[in-house]
Amino acid sequence: MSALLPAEFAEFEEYAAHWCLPTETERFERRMASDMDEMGAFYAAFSARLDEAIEFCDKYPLDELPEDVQRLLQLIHSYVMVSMAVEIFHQPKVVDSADAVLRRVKEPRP
Amino acid sequence: MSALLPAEFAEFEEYAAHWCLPTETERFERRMASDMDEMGAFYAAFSARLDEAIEFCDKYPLDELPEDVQRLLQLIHSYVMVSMAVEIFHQPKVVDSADAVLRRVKEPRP
Amino acid sequence: MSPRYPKPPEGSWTEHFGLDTGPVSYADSISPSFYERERQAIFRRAWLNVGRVEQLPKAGSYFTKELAVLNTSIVVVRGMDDEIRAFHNVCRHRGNKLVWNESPDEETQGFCRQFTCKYHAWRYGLDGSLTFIQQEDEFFDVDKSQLGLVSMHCEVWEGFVFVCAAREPEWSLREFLGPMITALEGYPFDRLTSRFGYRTEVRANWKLFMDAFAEFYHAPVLHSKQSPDKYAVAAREAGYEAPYYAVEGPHRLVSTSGVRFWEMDPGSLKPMEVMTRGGLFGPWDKADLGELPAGVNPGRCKPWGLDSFQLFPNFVILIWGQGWYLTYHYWPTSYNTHVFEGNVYFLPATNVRERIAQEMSAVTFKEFALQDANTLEATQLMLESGYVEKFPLNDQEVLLRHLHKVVGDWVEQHAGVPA
Amino acid sequence: MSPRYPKPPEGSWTEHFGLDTGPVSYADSISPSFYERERQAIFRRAWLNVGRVEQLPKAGSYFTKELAVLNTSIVVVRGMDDEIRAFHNVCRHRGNKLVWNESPDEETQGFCRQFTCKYHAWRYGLDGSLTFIQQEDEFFDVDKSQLGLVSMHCEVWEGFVFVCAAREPEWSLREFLGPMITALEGYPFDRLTSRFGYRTEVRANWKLFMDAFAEFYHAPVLHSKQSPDKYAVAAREAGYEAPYYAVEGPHRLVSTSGVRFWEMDPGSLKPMEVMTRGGLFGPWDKADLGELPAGVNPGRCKPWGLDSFQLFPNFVILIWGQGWYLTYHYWPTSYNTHVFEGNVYFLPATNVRERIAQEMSAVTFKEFALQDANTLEATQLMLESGYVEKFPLNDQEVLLRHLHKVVGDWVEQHAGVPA
Repeated sequence: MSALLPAEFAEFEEYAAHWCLPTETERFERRMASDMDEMGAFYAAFSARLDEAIEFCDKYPLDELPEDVQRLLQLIHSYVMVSMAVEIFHQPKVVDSADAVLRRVKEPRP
Repeated sequence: MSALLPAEFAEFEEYAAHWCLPTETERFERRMASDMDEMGAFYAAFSARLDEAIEFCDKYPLDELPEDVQRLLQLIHSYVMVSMAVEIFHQPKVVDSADAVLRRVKEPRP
Repeated sequence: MSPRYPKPPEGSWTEHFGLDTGPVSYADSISPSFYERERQAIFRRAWLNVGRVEQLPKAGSYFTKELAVLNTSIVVVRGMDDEIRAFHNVCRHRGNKLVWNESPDEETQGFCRQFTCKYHAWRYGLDGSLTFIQQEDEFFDVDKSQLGLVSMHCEVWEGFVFVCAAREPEWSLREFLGPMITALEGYPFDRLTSRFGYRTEVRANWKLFMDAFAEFYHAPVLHSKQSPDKYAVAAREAGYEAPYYAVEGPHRLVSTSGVRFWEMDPGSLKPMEVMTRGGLFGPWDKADLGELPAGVNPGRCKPWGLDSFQLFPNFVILIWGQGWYLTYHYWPTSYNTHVFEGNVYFLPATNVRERIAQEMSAVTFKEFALQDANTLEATQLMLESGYVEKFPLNDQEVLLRHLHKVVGDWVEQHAGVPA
Repeated sequence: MSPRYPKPPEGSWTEHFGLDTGPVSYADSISPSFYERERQAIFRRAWLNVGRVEQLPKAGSYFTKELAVLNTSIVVVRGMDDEIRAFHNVCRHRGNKLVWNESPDEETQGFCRQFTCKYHAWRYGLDGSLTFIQQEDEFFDVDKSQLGLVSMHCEVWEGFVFVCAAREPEWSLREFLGPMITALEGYPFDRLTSRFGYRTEVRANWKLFMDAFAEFYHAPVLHSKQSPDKYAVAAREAGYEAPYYAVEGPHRLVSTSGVRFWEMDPGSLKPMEVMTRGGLFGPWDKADLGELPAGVNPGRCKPWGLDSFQLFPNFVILIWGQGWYLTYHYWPTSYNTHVFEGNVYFLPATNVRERIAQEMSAVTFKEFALQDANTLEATQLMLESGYVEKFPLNDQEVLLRHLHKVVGDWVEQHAGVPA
């Protein structure tokens, strides 16, 4: 399989296949379908290099990110999504959200 | 896996497992659940031998088709179903059909 | 421009039939109270088609029909004497539904020698007579002869089974059908028994879907993807006109001209149509039905495409020049919902090649109907909004005007008649 | 104990606004007939916000909006003359829904030079005029100038597009908004165009969800997991108080004090908040919006957190001290259901770091809102049960009281007015 991410972040390829998702809806659904061990591992691995990943993306203008950098940004977005489950709720679902649903129907790209 | 189709049509075994469906309802649902690449491949592959397949079936009386020939006929029926998506709509769903539904509740067998 | 079809001397079909030419209101399609009046004035008085004799192949064959518009369910059965009868599908003991299978609100069919109630095992003969009461001695002065199933008037015409909910029908079935429809007698409905049946629930008044199928003005627009380009162009040039209309009593007819589009140049055809020799207009190889009765193609159109006979109130027989036919039924379930049934009938296929041409035709029918049904719910909602009250109809939509007119007339004339 | 925020001279905000202090009834939220009255008395008379001008970037841009509360669907479009207009989304020919995409009950948006009905290809200009009738000669005395799309009053304020369904609006849009709202003029809504939009269907009366977002009394309790511990303690000590309330006409406002919780000790912060510099209160790096109009933070709170402007009937603009804003819309679909829309608006991110802080803020917003929406359905059901009829409200819930009061007043004053 060819690389999804810039070579500098090759260590996250295993997560990239799973978590490089362009929309919040997909990221939220992936979180709901994931277990805490999976998400904990991704969270732990990526935490150390989040800042570096942001810096890396910011070498490019936001509207001209190369494809692999766009995927790195998607991975960061997913990391934000996962952090809610890991840091706050300790479960995929929002605590006390019952069966409430809120779909994101519009978002800036990337 | 044992063969589903007559040996003369062995090249379509890969499609047979997926598309030999006895009722229109199943064929329509399968079309809705398939992507255009999948259906395009089936359509392209089967087109060249449709006429031959019909001829082959017609060596038997319609009400005495052996089981493998019945499945070949089902594959032809599915080909009809798929052709609508491929030739006309370029998508699985009928264009401008919105959420309209029409169930076939009676059909001749085979 | 292609030559247009000649209009009647009055200048339009609409005026020819003595109909108003002003804009129409669909108030009759958005009102619960009007619907109640329709039920009384129309559906409890008219003859309603509930199926065909082929659904009852032998003595003891039966089917049930849910008739929400009459507030009842019926069972239609062929008796030992070969007579076909209709009964309200209710046990005389406690009012339980008598015949049903998996789910009491679903229609069913089958074969039996008697009907046995699932609740207390009362039994009824195929002629409706009560034949057995469980523990009869426990009842008081019970007279089985007074407790047979309640029958509904039932008559058969050309294999079509009709019922009438009136206590005494105002017309025999043939009188009700009248000469335009009975002129179809002799058409080989009994040979065209290879049936593809379709059903769906539609969230719109029954008349709105009838309207959608009552004109061909929409066809080259809504169905542009399926229509061959040349056909769409030809139709546009001809103004989408149908050559012939007729009305008689509450019934109506439109005939279309036959565009034999498989005789067009190959660029107009989809590959599947060429391969299966079937499609929009049915199998290309015309079924040989022998000489047809005078009632078919009464306008003597040449070439002739189809006749759409719209039998009041809710039944359509659509006869195709290629030798097959369709039926539509629109069964109201409330003022803004109904059940639609479509049936496609062919001669039984004698080989796979014929079978495939039929499959192609049936599948194409469905894809068209899905488009016709698509925004009915939205139309219903927009009409209910009431922001627009009157809508223009053109001469090609004359049959819609006639339907709504006849419905209004029946409702009005019935007003004040005790139920 | 922290010092409490000063109350108005009357001793409470509730009394200050002349509102009753007794327990309230939610009978206005559980009754189909009251809902009908609300539709007539409120939603058909008030100016309703349906979107922003950025959704219509150029001539020919349009969007549709399903307005079940008005029994209609509308299409909002920017014309060739750059004017924004609203029309009932219904073809004048047969009442079909005019503009839709995949599904007629889903909203859509796009760009076109004219509207063409899918059914019979009638065409309308962007100004609503009927420009083409297919086969016009087949119609009778048809006057295209009388068959344009039916318009709805439409006005724009600060880029917010409002419509009014009244035949003649009782107020201009600016009159309706009044001085408390128009004092926001000059706020750079037009620069905050990076939008995160959310939508959901809620099985509860529209006012109950407005209530949930109309007070901050619940925040440290329901959202305890997300709130930093220190904040929760501080808020509890301060009595969960908001420092400033205002009402004017049917509209209302609450401002909160700004707890800059990123200035708290690190133990209070989640790692992600530190890493992304974003969260509950938005991006930590305050957007430079220049000088803000006088209408923002009218209570001159210092530190200032946010202003929640609740525009009657169903629209909220929530302006954050950190330089971004939210809107909420509550669109009734029946007496006990509604569609909720939430939109989060930021300055367009200029780099990934800013984008991530926005993402973090938007994601956090959603997780909060999911908790706020959680028990609405259960609340609705329990209210409908009717076992308890009156409920106490505290002074921090004064805006709920005002909403239900204004709704009741409008409905009562409108009673007897002919529709």
